Amino acid sequence: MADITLIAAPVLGGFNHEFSNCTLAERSDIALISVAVPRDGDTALSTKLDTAWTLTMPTPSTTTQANGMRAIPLTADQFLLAFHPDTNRTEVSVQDDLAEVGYTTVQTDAWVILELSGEGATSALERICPLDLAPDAFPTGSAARTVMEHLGAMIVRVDNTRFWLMSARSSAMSFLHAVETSCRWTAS
Amino acid sequence: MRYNALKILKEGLTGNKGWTPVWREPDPKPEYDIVIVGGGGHGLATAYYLSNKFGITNIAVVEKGWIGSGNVGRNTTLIRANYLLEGNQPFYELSLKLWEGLEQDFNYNAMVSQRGILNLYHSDSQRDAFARRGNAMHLTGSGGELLDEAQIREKCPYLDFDNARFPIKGALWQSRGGTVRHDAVAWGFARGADQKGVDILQNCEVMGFQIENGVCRGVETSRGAIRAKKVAVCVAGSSGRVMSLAGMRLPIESHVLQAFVSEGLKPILPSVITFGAGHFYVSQSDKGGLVFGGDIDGYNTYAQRGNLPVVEDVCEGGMAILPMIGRARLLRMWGGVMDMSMDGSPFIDRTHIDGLYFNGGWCYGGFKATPASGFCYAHLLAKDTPHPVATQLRLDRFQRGAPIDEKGAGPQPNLH
Amino acid sequence: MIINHPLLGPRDATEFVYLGDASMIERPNGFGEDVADAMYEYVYLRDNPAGEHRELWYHEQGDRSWLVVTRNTLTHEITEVALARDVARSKGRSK
Amino acid sequence: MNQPNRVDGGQIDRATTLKFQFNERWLTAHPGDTLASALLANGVRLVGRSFKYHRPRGIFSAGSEEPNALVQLHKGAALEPNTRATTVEVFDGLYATSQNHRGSLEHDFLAVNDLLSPLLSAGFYYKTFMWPRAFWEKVYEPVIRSAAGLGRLSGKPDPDEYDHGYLHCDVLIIGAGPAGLAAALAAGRAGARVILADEDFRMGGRLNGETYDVGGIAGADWARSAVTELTSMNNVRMMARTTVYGAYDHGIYGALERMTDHRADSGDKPRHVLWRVYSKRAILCAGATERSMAFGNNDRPGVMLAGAVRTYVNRFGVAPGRKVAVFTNNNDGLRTADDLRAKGVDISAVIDARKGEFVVNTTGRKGLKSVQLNTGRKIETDCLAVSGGWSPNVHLSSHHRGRPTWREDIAGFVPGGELPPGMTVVGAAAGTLTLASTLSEAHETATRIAMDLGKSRATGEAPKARDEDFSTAPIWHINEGKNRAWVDLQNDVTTKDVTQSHREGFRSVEHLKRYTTLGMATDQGKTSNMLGLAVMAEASGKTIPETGTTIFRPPYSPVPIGAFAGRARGKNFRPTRLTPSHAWASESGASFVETGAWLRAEWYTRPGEKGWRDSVDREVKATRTAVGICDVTTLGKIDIQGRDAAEFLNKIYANAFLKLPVGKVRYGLMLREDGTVYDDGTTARLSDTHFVMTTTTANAVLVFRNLEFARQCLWPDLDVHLISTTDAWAQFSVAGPKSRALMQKVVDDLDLSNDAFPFMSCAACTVFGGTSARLFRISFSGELAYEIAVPARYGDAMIRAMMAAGEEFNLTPYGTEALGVMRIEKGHVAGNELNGQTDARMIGLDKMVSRKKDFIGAALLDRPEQTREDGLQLVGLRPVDANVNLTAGAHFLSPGDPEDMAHDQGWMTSVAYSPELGHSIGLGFLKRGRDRHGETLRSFSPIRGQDVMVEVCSPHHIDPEGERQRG
Repeated sequence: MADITLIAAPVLGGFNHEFSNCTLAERSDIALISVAVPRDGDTALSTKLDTAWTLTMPTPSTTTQANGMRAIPLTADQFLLAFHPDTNRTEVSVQDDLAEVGYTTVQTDAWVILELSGEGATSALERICPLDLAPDAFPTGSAARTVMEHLGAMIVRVDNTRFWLMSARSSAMSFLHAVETSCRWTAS
Repeated sequence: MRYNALKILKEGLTGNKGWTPVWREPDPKPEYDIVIVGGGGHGLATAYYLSNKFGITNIAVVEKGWIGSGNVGRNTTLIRANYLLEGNQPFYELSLKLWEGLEQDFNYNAMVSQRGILNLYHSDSQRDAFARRGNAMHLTGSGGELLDEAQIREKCPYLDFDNARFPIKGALWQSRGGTVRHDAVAWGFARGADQKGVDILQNCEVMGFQIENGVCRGVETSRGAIRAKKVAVCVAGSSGRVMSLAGMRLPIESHVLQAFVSEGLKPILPSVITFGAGHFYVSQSDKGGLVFGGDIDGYNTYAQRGNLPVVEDVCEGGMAILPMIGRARLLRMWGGVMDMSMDGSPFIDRTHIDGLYFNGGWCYGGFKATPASGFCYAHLLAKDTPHPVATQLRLDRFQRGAPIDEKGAGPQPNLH
Repeated sequence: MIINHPLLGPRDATEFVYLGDASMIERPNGFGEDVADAMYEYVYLRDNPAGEHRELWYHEQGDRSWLVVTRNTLTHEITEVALARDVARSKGRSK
Repeated sequence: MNQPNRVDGGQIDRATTLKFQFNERWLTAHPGDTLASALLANGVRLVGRSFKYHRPRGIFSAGSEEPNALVQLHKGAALEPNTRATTVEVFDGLYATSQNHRGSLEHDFLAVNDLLSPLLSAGFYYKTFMWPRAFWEKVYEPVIRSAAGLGRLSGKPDPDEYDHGYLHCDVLIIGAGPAGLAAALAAGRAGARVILADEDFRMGGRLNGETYDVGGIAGADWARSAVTELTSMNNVRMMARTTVYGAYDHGIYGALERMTDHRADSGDKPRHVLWRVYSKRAILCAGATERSMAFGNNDRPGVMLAGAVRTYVNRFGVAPGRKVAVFTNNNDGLRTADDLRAKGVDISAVIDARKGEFVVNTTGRKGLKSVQLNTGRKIETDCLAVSGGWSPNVHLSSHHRGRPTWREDIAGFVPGGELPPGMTVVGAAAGTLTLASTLSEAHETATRIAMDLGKSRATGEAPKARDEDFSTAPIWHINEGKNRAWVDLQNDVTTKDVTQSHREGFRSVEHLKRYTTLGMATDQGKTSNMLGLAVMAEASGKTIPETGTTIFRPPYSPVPIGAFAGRARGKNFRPTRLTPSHAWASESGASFVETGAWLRAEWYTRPGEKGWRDSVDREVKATRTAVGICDVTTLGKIDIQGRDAAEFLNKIYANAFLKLPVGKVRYGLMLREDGTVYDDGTTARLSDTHFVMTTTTANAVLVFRNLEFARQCLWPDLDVHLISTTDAWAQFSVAGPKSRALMQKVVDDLDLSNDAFPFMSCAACTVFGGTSARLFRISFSGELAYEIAVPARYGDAMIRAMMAAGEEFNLTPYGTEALGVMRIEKGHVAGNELNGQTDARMIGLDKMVSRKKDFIGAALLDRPEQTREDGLQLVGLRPVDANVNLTAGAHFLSPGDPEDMAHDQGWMTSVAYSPELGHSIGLGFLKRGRDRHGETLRSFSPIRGQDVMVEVCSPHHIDPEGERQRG
C-alpha cells in the first residue's frame, strides 16, 4: 500500500491556550522511552547513560538532564527518557543504545503532555494537585506521580513557573478538561 | 407496660409522669443459662427471641457501653431482601418477614417503612446480573421488578437521566424494602427481652472467657465473673478483638464504614435509591434528613471515624445521580466498625470450643439482618442445630470451598 | 491519611491502594502435599488486631511500590513504613 | 424603607444602601450586614418556625451556632434551604424567605402541634401508630414526614459549580478572633507557613462585637491592623469566609471557603472551594459559644444570647430591641447593659441569677412582650439578653473521639482526651475566657510551635489587654413554674422531655440524644447540649461530668453536598477514556457504550437500519462472511521484560508458560489464590526476555497491581519489569475469511500464509510502507483473525487507511455488541461468566490448569465443595421454539419441579441472537451441565415475565472444532 502513509496526530490536536495568568499547551514533540534497570544492573546502566549522554540516573523524586535528554523517575527501578526526536536521535536509536544495559519500552504514545506555564500556574494546580508545590518543597527539576481529578498524573517542574503535566493518552480529553478548568477558575 | 394511643393520652393529660424505664438496670447474677456478649441489635434480638419464642429466659446481655451503641445506632437504616445466592437470600427473606410483623410483635413502633428500594443499573451486564438476582428473589418469594428507564423517570424524575456519565438504563425494584428507625429496634428488642426477665447489663465489658478443658463456662467482665452454660458472642466490629480472648483467629477484618445525614428537608425522596455505577445509596428519614452512604474506607480500623476521600467519593456519587442535592448540607458524618468477612457473608455458628458460639461477619449489611440474625442465633443456641435458612453461614465454609460471595470479589474483605 | 513513603516522603493515602495484613507476603508454597491447610490460613484467617497492624499498601498513583506500613488501628498513627520488597527479602523470599 | 433599629457605630458601610427581600418584602441594609442584622435593623423579629411544635422563632445568636433563624435563600433551581440568617452576607437583590410553615409565617396552620404538645412528648411516636399495621406507610408516616423536615430543595439540578483544592502549611490556625490573630502574628513573624482561616467574612471574632481595648486601641481596630500586617506577609495565607469543618488523620483538615455566596453574580467561578489542608501543626482558636438558661417560654422571638445582643449593637449598629432586659448568671452578661446604654438603648432590667432573681416566664406570642420574675415582678421588654455562660468550642478537638473534660471554674467542658495529633488549643476554646490571658497564651504557644518547626525569627511581644472579670455560677435550669422551658430550640426539646427520658431509662447521654433528638438539629446542639446535660444531671442527682459529655463529629457546621462532590458531576463524574478510532467512529455512525471508563463503539448504524439488531446482525454476518474490524485498544496491555520473565509468568498463569516459543502467543488463565478465575487473555513472546500480556478491559489495572505484588512481595529477586502499554498502542481486531487477504495488503514484507504465520503467531512488522506495528494471529470471534497494533498516534490514520484498503473486501467495522454475539456463538467466556464466582472446572478449563507447578491459585483447587459431582458447568442453550428470544438472568428449573431455591438448577449468563443460526442462543451455568446436553429445561425469568423451554447443548454453537480460526 505504497499510496497510503500514516500520519501521526497529537491527541489534543495541538491544544494551546493563553489564560490571563498562565498558558496551557499540548507538547507533542517529545519522545518517551521507559528504561527498567535490570536486577543488579545499576552500574552498567549508569555507565552507559554517562557515556552516551553524560546523563546520570534520576533519583526517586528528581529528574536529571544533559544533552537534550531528560530522565524522569517512574518507579524504584524504572525511569523515562524524554527527548526531542530528530534524525540523529530516534525512539529506535535510543532503544538500541540501551539494548544491552536496560529493558526499554516506547512510551511516547502512552502519555499526553501538557505544559502549564506562567505566574498563575501554581494557583491553578492548587485546585487539582495534592502535592506541595512550594519552591522549597518541589524545586525545579522535581518530578512526582500523583492523582488529579481521578486521573493518574505525573508532574515535572521544568522551571520555577513551568510544569509538565502528564497523564494517560486515552483520557487526554478529561485531563485537559481538568487542567483547563483550573486555569479558568483561578484566572483573574 | 403496653404502649398505645390511649396510654399516651392518659400520660399526656397527667404530665407524662407515669412512664417507667423501658428496661431495668439489674446487677449481674453469678450465673445464667446463656450469656450474650454484645448489646447491639443482634444481641438484643437474640435475647428477645430466646425469651419470647424459645422459652429460655435466664439470660444476660452484657454490653461494654450503652445498648445500641454499636452499628444498630449508627447505620443507614435500610432493610431489603434482594440477595442472589442460596446461602443468603432465604435468610434475608426471613428477616424481611420478621421486620414486617416486628412492631406488633414487640409493641414498639420502630417505624418500619416499606417505601421500596431502587437499585439502578447502567449497563447490559448489570441488568443481566440484576435479572439473575431478581429471579432468585422470586424463587424465595421476596418479589421484585425490573424497571426500564421510562418507569424510573416516572418514579424519580429528579434523577440525572440526560447528563450522566453513566446513564441510567433501568433498575431492580423491591417494594418491600425500605427503612427502619434504627435506635428503636435496639430499644424495642431490649424492652421485649427485659419484660421476659432478661438481664441487660450495660457498662459491662467482657475481659476474657472462662475456658476449662476446651469448654467455655462463662465470662470475666468488668462487673465480675459470670458463669454460663452457653456464651454467645455477637459483637460485630469487635469480633476480632473479642474472639482473640478465646484464642481464635477469624476470617474477618474490621473496617470503618462512614454514613452521612443532611439537614432536615421537606419530603423529596420517597424511596431508597442505590447507584450501581458509583458508591452511593440514599433514603430520606421521617425527620427529613437525607441519610446516605457509600463504600467502606478500605483499611483495617477500630476507630469509629473515617477520612475525607470516601466522604468526597460518596458525595460525588450522590451528585452524579441526584444533582438536586448540591445545596443540601451535610450535617453529620460518622463511622461504624464493620466485621468484614472474607466473602461478604456472615457466620452464625458454634465454634470449636464447646459452649462458645459466634455470630458475626455482617460486613455493612448487619442492620437489615437484625431480626433473622437474632432468630437464627436463638434457634442455634436453643436447639444446637442451625435454623434451616442459616445452614450455610458456617465458619468452616472456606475450608470446604463454599464461600457465599455475592460480589465475586474473592477473599479480600475491603472489596465486599 | 498520609503515608511517609520511604523513597518519596509524605504522600496522601489517596494515591495508594490497600490490600491488608502484611502476612500476605508470607505465602506458603502452593505446590505439593498438604498445602491446603497452610494456604487456607494464609488466604482466609487474620489477626485483625486492635492496635499495631502491619499492612500492605500499593502506591498505584505513584511509584508502584508495595509498602509495609505499621499503623495503629485504634488511632491510625503510623510508626513505620518500609518497602515491601525489602521486607519480603528479610523474610527469606527470593525467587 | 428606613431601618428603625439602626443605632450609631458599627463596622458597616452606611454610605452604600443595599436592597433585599424577605418574604417578598423589600428591605434595606448596608455592606457589612448579615441578613440577621439587617432584619433586626428593619424591626423584623419573627423569622421562622421550630421543627416540631412550629413555635414562632426569631434570631437567637449572631453566628454559625444559630438554631432558630433558618431561612431559604434564592428561588428556582438555586433555592437553598436551612440557611442561618446570622451567617448570610447581604448583597443587592438578595432574596430570602422563611420556611417550615404551612400557610404564612405569621399564621402557620401546623402551630396546632403546640397545643397538642402534651401528647407529643419525647419518643411518643415509638409508642403508637402501630395499629392497624398497614396504616404506618399509608397514613401516619406521610403526615409525620410532611410536618417534619425544615426547608425545601428545588428538585432541580444545583446550578452552581464547586471546586476542590489542596493547601500545605506549617501551622493551620483555626479561628481569627483575638487568639487566632495573636497566634498568626507570632507564627507569621517567626517565618512559618501559616494559614489563618475564619468562618466569618470579617476577621476579629469577639473583638468585633465587644468594646474591649487591645494594645491601647479599640479591639476591632487592633484586629484590623493585625489583619493588615498578616496580609502583607508572603508566608501567611488569610482565608476569611472559610470554615475548617473537620480534623482528619495525620494533620489533614477539611476547610470550606465560600467564594461567591456574598456576591449577586458568581462570575462563572465556583461557589465554594473545599480545601484539603495538610498541616504540620494546628492551633485551634475557635473561641466559645454562649449558652442560654432554661426557663419558662424561653424560646420566643426576642429572647437572645447576650453576646449576640452586644454584637448587633457594637458591630452592626443595630439595637435588637427598644427596651432590653438582661438575664445572666455571670459578669460577662452584665456588660450587655453597659454596651446598650452607651448606644442609647433603654435597659428595662438587669436580672442577675446569682442574686436569686430569675426569669420564670415570658409573654408575647410572635415576639417577646414581657418577662415574669420569680419575685412576681413583671417587666415589659421586647428583647431579653440571656447569658448562661460560655462553652468552649471544643468541636474539632474531639473529632478523633477525644473526650472533653469538665472545668468547674468556668462550668464548661474543655478539650481533653486524645486531641488530633499536632493540634494545640488556645484561648476561649481551651477555657481561657479572658482577653489578656488569651492573647498572651496564643502568642506564646504560636512562638513555641514555630520554634519546634525550626522557625526562630523574633515574634515580638504579645498584644496587651486587660483581663476582664469573668465569674460565673452554674445556674442552668430555672425550675419554677409550670411552663415549658426549652433546651433545644430548633428541635423543640424541653426540660420535661429530658426528665421523661431519664424516667424511661434513657440516661446515657447518647440515649438522651437519640430518644429526645436533643442536639440533633442543624446546629448540632452548639447552644443546647450543655443545658441538656445539666438537666439530665439534675434529674439523676449526679454531677455533670458524672453524667457524661457528648463529643462532636464533623462537620463543625453543615457543608453543602455539592462542595464535597466538587467538579465530579454530570459527564465529569469520572474521567472518560477514548479509543484511538473514536473520532472516526463518531463520524461513521457509531453508538457508544460505557465499558468501565472507556467509551466503545457498540454498533455502527447505517442508513435504513431500523434498530440496533439490524446493525449488529449485519456486522456479524459481514465479519463471518467477509471481514470486519473492531478497535480492541481497551484490552489491557502490559510489557513484561527481564531474564526471569518467563518464570514469572509461569507463576502467574495457571497453565504452563515457561516454554512458550518466541514469536508465539498463548491463551493464559489467571486465578485468584482461592482458585477462582479472575482474568484471562493472551500473552505473546517477542524475545527471550520480552513478553506482551493482554488482559480483559475491566481488569487491566487490577492485573497490573497483582503482577507488581507478585514481583515485589512474593518473588522479590526475579529479574522482571512491568510497564503498561495499553494506551501506547492502537490495536484493531481484523476478523473474517478475507482478513488474510486484507492484512497481506496492509503489512509490509511479511508472509502471512498459514504455514509461515499460523494461528497463535506474532511478529513485529511495519504497515503502510514503514509505520512500525505488531501483528498477532489470535481470534475471539472464532474466524480467521488478526490483531494489528500501531503506535497510538497513528491510530486515527490507521483506521481510515484500513477502511480504504479494505473497501475491496467489504471491510465492515463492528462494535462490542457484534463482538459479544460472536463470542457467545463460539462459547467463549467473558465478564458475565467470569464474575468472580467461577472456577476453571465450571468453564471446562480444568484440564488446562497445570498440576505440575506452583502458581497463584494452585493450592485451593480441590476443596470438597469445588469437586462436587453436581457442580455448575458451562453449557449452551437454545430455545425449543426458535422464535423465542432468550433472556439472561433466567434460572433453570427441571420441568415439573417447584419454583423455589432448592430446585434451582443454574442460570443463563449471556444471550445473543445468532444471525448464522437464525435463532437466539445462550450460555449458562447448569448443575452437571456437561452431562445434560440434549435435555430440555425451563428457562424461568419471572422478573421479566418469561418462562420458556430451552434445550441444553454445547457452548460452542458454531464451528465447535475451531477450524475457521486455524484455516
